[in-house]
Amino acid sequence: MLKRLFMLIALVLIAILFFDVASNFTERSELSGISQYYVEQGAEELGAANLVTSVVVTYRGLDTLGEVTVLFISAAGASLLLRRRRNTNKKLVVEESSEIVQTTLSIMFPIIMLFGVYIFINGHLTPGGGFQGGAVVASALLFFMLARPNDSISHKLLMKIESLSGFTYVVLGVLGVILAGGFLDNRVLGLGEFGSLFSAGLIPLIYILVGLKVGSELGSLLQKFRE
Amino acid sequence: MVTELLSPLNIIIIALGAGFLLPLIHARSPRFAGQVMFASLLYFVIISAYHFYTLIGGAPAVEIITAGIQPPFAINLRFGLAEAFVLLAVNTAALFGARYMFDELREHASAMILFIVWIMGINGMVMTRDLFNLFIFVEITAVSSFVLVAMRANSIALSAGFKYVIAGTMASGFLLLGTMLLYYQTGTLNIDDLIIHQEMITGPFGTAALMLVLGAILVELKPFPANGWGLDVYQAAPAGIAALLSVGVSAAYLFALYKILPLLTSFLPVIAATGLLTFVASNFIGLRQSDPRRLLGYSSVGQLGLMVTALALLTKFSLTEYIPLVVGGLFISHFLAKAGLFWLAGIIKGSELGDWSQLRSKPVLIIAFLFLITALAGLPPFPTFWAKWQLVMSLMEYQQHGWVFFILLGSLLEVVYLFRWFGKAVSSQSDKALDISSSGNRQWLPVVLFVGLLLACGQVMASSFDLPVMALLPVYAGLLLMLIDGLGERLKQIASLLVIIAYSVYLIPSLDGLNWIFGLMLLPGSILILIASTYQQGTARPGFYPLFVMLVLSLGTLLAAETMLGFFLAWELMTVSSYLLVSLGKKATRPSLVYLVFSIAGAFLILFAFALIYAQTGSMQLSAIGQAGIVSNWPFILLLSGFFIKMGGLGVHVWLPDAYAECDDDFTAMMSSVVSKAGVFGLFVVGTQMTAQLNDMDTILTVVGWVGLIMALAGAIMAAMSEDIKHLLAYSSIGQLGYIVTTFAIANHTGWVAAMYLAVNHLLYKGLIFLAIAGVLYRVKTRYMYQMGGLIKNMPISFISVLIGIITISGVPPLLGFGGKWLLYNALLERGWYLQAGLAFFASAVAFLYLFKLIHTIFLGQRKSEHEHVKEAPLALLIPQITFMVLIMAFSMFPNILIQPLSDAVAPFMASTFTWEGYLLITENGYWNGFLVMNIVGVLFMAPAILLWLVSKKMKVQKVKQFNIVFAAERPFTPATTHYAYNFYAFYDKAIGFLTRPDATRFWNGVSEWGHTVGASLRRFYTGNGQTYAGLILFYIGVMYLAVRTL
Amino acid sequence: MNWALSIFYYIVTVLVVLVYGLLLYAFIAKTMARVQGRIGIPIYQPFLDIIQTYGRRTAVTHGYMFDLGPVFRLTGGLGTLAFIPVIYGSEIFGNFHFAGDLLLVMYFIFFGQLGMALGAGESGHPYAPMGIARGLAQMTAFEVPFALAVIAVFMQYETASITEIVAAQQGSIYNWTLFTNPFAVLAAMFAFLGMSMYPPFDLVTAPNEIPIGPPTEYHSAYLSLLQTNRAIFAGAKLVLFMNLFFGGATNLPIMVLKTWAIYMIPVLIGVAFPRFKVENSIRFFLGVPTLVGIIAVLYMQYWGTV
Amino acid sequence: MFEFNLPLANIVLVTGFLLILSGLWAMFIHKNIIRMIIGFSLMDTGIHMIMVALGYITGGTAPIFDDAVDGMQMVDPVPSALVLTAIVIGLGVTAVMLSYAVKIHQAKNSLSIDDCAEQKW
Repeated sequence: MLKRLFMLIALVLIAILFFDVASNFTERSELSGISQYYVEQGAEELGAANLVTSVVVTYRGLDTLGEVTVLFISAAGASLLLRRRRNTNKKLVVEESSEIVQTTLSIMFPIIMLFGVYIFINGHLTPGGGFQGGAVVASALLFFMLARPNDSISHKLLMKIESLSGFTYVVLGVLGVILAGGFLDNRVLGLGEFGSLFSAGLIPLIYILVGLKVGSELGSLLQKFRE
Repeated sequence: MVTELLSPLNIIIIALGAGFLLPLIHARSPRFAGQVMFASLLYFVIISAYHFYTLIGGAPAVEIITAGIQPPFAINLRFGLAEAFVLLAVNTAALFGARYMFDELREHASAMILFIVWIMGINGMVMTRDLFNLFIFVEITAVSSFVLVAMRANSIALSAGFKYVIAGTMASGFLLLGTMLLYYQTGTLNIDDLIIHQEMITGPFGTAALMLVLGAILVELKPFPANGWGLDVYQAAPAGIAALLSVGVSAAYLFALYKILPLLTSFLPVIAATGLLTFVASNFIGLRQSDPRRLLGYSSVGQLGLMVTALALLTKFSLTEYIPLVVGGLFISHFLAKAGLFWLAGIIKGSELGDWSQLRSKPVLIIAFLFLITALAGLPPFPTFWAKWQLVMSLMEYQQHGWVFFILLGSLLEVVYLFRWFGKAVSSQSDKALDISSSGNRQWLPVVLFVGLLLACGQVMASSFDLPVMALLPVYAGLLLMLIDGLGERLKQIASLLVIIAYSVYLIPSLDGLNWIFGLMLLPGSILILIASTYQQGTARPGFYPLFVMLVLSLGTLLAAETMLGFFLAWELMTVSSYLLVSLGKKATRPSLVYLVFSIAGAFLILFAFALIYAQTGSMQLSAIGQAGIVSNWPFILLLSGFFIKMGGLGVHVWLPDAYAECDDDFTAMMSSVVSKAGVFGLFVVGTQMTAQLNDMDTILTVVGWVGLIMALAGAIMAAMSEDIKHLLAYSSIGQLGYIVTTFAIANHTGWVAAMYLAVNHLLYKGLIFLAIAGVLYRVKTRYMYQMGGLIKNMPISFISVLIGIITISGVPPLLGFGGKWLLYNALLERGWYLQAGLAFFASAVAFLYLFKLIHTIFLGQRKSEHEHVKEAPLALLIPQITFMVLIMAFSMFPNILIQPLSDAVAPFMASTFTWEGYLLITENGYWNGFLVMNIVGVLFMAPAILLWLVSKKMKVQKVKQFNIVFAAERPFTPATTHYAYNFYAFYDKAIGFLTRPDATRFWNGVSEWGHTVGASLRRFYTGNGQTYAGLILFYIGVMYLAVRTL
Repeated sequence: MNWALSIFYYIVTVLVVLVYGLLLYAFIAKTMARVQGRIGIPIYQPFLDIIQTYGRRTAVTHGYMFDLGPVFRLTGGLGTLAFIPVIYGSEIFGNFHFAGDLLLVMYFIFFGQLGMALGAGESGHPYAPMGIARGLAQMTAFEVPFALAVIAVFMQYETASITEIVAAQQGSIYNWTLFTNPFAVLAAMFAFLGMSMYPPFDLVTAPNEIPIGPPTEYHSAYLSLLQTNRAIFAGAKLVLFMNLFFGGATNLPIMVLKTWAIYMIPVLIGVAFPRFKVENSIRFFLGVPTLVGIIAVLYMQYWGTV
Repeated sequence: MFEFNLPLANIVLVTGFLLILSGLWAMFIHKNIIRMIIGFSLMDTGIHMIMVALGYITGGTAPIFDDAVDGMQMVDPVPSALVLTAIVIGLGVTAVMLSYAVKIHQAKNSLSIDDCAEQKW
């Protein structure tokens, strides 16, 4: 009980801090600082219609690379932690799911996949992007795993996609150093016509890679947990 | 091209490129994957080393922009000198760390990925100039740590790891929240931009935002009490990981704190306080810790706390130019030492401090262990020493007594537990064997390398101070001799003798005045004692000679020191080397620790005083002592107390008897006759600088005078009650040094001459007696005097040594000792200290008790049957004894050859009141002709001797056997019942028993117990429950916020 | 100064003091016997004893320190005497007092005791060290009032030269330390009781428990040296007290008279008291006598110069 | 304090803080590790809400240039971008936590945090 009381006190203390923040907060009515610059210059500078995408992939491209890395290492970490001991290699056999589910899978799987791909390819134009697309792709994989619990998705394939897309992302970033202003500069390729699919330099390419990577990573993570 | 290939950005690129590809490579060829990992880590090192080199050469910091867009609109990185320094260290440790745990890493591609990305995360945290980007790298580092900690997936590591995850996620959550709140107010995420616009961070909103960011970073630096999770992790993680966690990850967070510190001006006192609380509290808890891994955890946490404090305080007082020296020094020491220790911990089996005795099977490692411990403890020549010195000096300039006090308190506690650990490692017997064969030298070589780096860093830091070239000579001489420590004893002895003699020849002529006299005392005294060192035939003494040389040379540098730093450095070197020499004794673990702790405490008093003086005068010269005294008496009192401890002053003498008793018998002679004079020298350094002020210090001097005499009396009484021969002599030393203290406090010409005379005297007779006793102990193998007896028949020369010695101590004319007593009383009376003179007389009368007991119980009375065939002491011991005796006789015959130079040396400070008429010395109150007295006594001695000889010639003198006690008409058969020796002065105890009670010992035991109790209550925070730990983190941030809000 | 002459004078002094010491010893013994209702020894008995012991033809020895013990002892006595001017202003009885001062004498007293203790120790007889231990312990205690008294005397005359101390007391009986510095004399006389080793402070040689204490094993020629010393040392001690506290002596009869009177004090007290245990005597000396000594010093410090 | 028409951002912000507090409370009180992980997710979500609220501009639209935005105020794109990153990172961390949960269950046959207290003092 004493412990609970102590926890409550700790929580109240932090609540005081939060209260101070909340009571001094007023909704913003105009942009300021760097965001102002992004809104005014961003479209012209990087050629992406979706400003969030510009920020995510280029202005703060290093963050995104880092974010990809976090996901990558959490997948690697999960595989390290959940690695199987050699001697306990028994296969888990689960009852197949119903036919309805399986049929739905065969119809929906490609559609969901396609939707995911659409999202990350159009990331620089519309809401969405690599992560969102990748998540959709992974949901397709999850669906697959749920529907056909005894079939596994090729581990090696996922790993290869994951590795290669990550590596290519880095290579594209380095191209920025060599051919343009700096690491992860998207202006290696021409900016293209504003608002079209082939515009905004490397952004679509990177988003494709991110999408592939996120999709395969989440997929392999799910796979790990399933095992 | 070169610069591009070596761009710091490449660290991130290579890490990620290699990281992403590693699964593919590993699938094909695990071997190659391992090589890729090493190549990458090596590349990190090369990059940071290259830039460190160019930056040191004055190159501007490398600025890296990303996305081809200038900050603050895109993320930028910076690689300046500070970054290069930290990262060079981290990457080097990472390279060796990977090598250290290579077997484990290469099994799984993910492990290698995590490792390499982990290191990259640290690099990123250090380099980035963007707050949100910092968060990203924090997460990268954190997630990889989370996994690596539990990579062995054992139960304990999982528990610890999960607590870590909880703490880490809470911290990074707050970091994110705080970052966003800051963005709301300023519209920027760039740290430099934030600093420029910091006036926009206002109100409770701004404070809360900063608090969240700061809290997150501080929590990761494991402040007390919100650090239970961290300790668990250090204890449970694989050693290689724990090492890098402790040094690398912490370095990154510390650097992050350093980066955002300009934003936190109003937080600085709170930051400093939390750091210091952590430092002191963890060191208190360390006292109770028995698991070395967890102890290392406490030590890490404490060191981080100290660094945080130093960083905050130096920033607070705009002393930023010292940050590299202080924080950098603390950091590099902690870094190298902690990494080395964690690596060692990984080699050792078992979870008790004593298990480290396994290291003894590999001498290189035990030496390395010692160096690492010494470096952590902040002793010279390692970087922490310089850092702490500068920190204390700088803080004191701003009158920050409280901070300094607690920093020193924490440091003292640190010394206690670190060396307790070392002592256990050296003394205990572990049944487990050290197994380092399986991994080759991979696991221990980095440790040794890091020790070398530590020494190098220490040297580099030393060079930034204004020190004479020879200041670190003791260390190097010691190291040099350590190289030949495997050779024969005789050879090492000769080499050491040569070194010391060469040094003496170099040093002594360069000294003058009192220093010259001390030089003539200490160095030749040491040489004489060193001659005796081979007396135990066939016994190897590993470490003895290097340490002995280091000790003697540090005494020399002490004499030659002109600055306070030089003095303090030599003082500490002397303390360390003498501690180690004491600890070479068979049962010396505890006594040597007590000795060290008291010595360090004394050294800290001296340090504190020096800092006060520096603050008052702005000068580092020893001569500044005199200028400071006008303002306040505190420096004087502190310095005196510091030296007092070294001399075994009453009340703080408790270290002395056991330390003397348990160290090697010939080294006891060194401790008593030579090393204790360092304290006397210290007194004179203070005294000679402060001559002008001494007149105004009547009260203090009077107190000191009384204390010295009480010390003399108490020492004598305690000696009389001792049964252990070495205890007896140790207490005797306390008593004799008491007279020196008093005569010093008299502070007139006669007094100081007396003090010096007594010091010379003490050197001669204590060297003589202790060496004679060493011979006795070597032959009879017991220290209890009542187990001896009648040895005069077997060891006549040793008997004569002791006889001459005790006559000298007692002050009976015509030998040297009387001169001391005579000067003592003259000085006392001249000063008008009449009651004190009475007390001195009492004390010197009591001295007769133990002196007679000493000689009687050993050499006279009934010999034990088992000692019937005991031989005379070895020649190695007799040679120095005879030399000492010759010196005593010479000085007794011609006291003026001793008193004259002493008087001349004192005269510049205290005008001489002596008149000489040939051999007749006349003072204001008396006169004494040593030469004549010696001759008269000599002649008078001859008269009865001849008479007896004449009488006995005409009669038959029959020599009777041992048990033939003619006039008792008895023939006892057991010497044990006939030898009156045990509890010799029982009635004295009955008469004035209250004077013989060990109150001081009891008091200090109480203090020690109190310290342990504090440690025990503080560590109740660490229940092991992850939720409590999480609550504590919240609590910690909340309380800090309240503190800042109310300030 | 003519060396040969002063050595000759010294020898004369020694012989005079020796004879005087022996006579005094006999006289005391007789006094005590009379008080106890016995006839006692003839007055020449000590001389006979010495001659007799010197004449012994057999002796046993326990080792070289045993041999040296009496030598040390006698040297102590001779030396102590050598540094004290026996008669003020006399060339013959002036001795080597110019070689050292009061401090030298006070410390030289220990010389013989130390040597004696060592020699006795080698005999292997447990009574010897037992007696020495007691003696030393008692000595530490009575030295305290004595030292304080001497310090008070020093303060009074501002010199440690015995000759000058005596000189300052000349002229009138009221110049004696006894009257000018009474506390010091009182403290010193307490100490003198202990020094003389008469009852109640005679446990050191306690005849019933440890027959004759330290010299237990000494006999024949050794004993004779001790006896010689006893006479000389007693004389030297008495002269010292006389010089310090009772105005010294300007001629032999006065010296004899004064020292005899001083000596009677412990004797008379001795015959009337039983024996103290050592711890009792230690406590005693550290009690009232020490207090008196402290008073003497304080008295001199604050009122003496007025 | 009790205004009737609270701005949207304020509502989101306060909700976010409440979510953080409830998440923390869940982490403190529930012994079950899975529940603690859920607590963490709650806290994380709360932070994300706050981020969005901080970036909201009164009456702003999504920061995408197309025909719809002409002349309209855009919301701050930066928090939107950052929250995206933060969400993904939160996901990664959750994955690691879940791996831990699995592993702890395997090692101790229990999911209670109280069974993870081997180390003390």
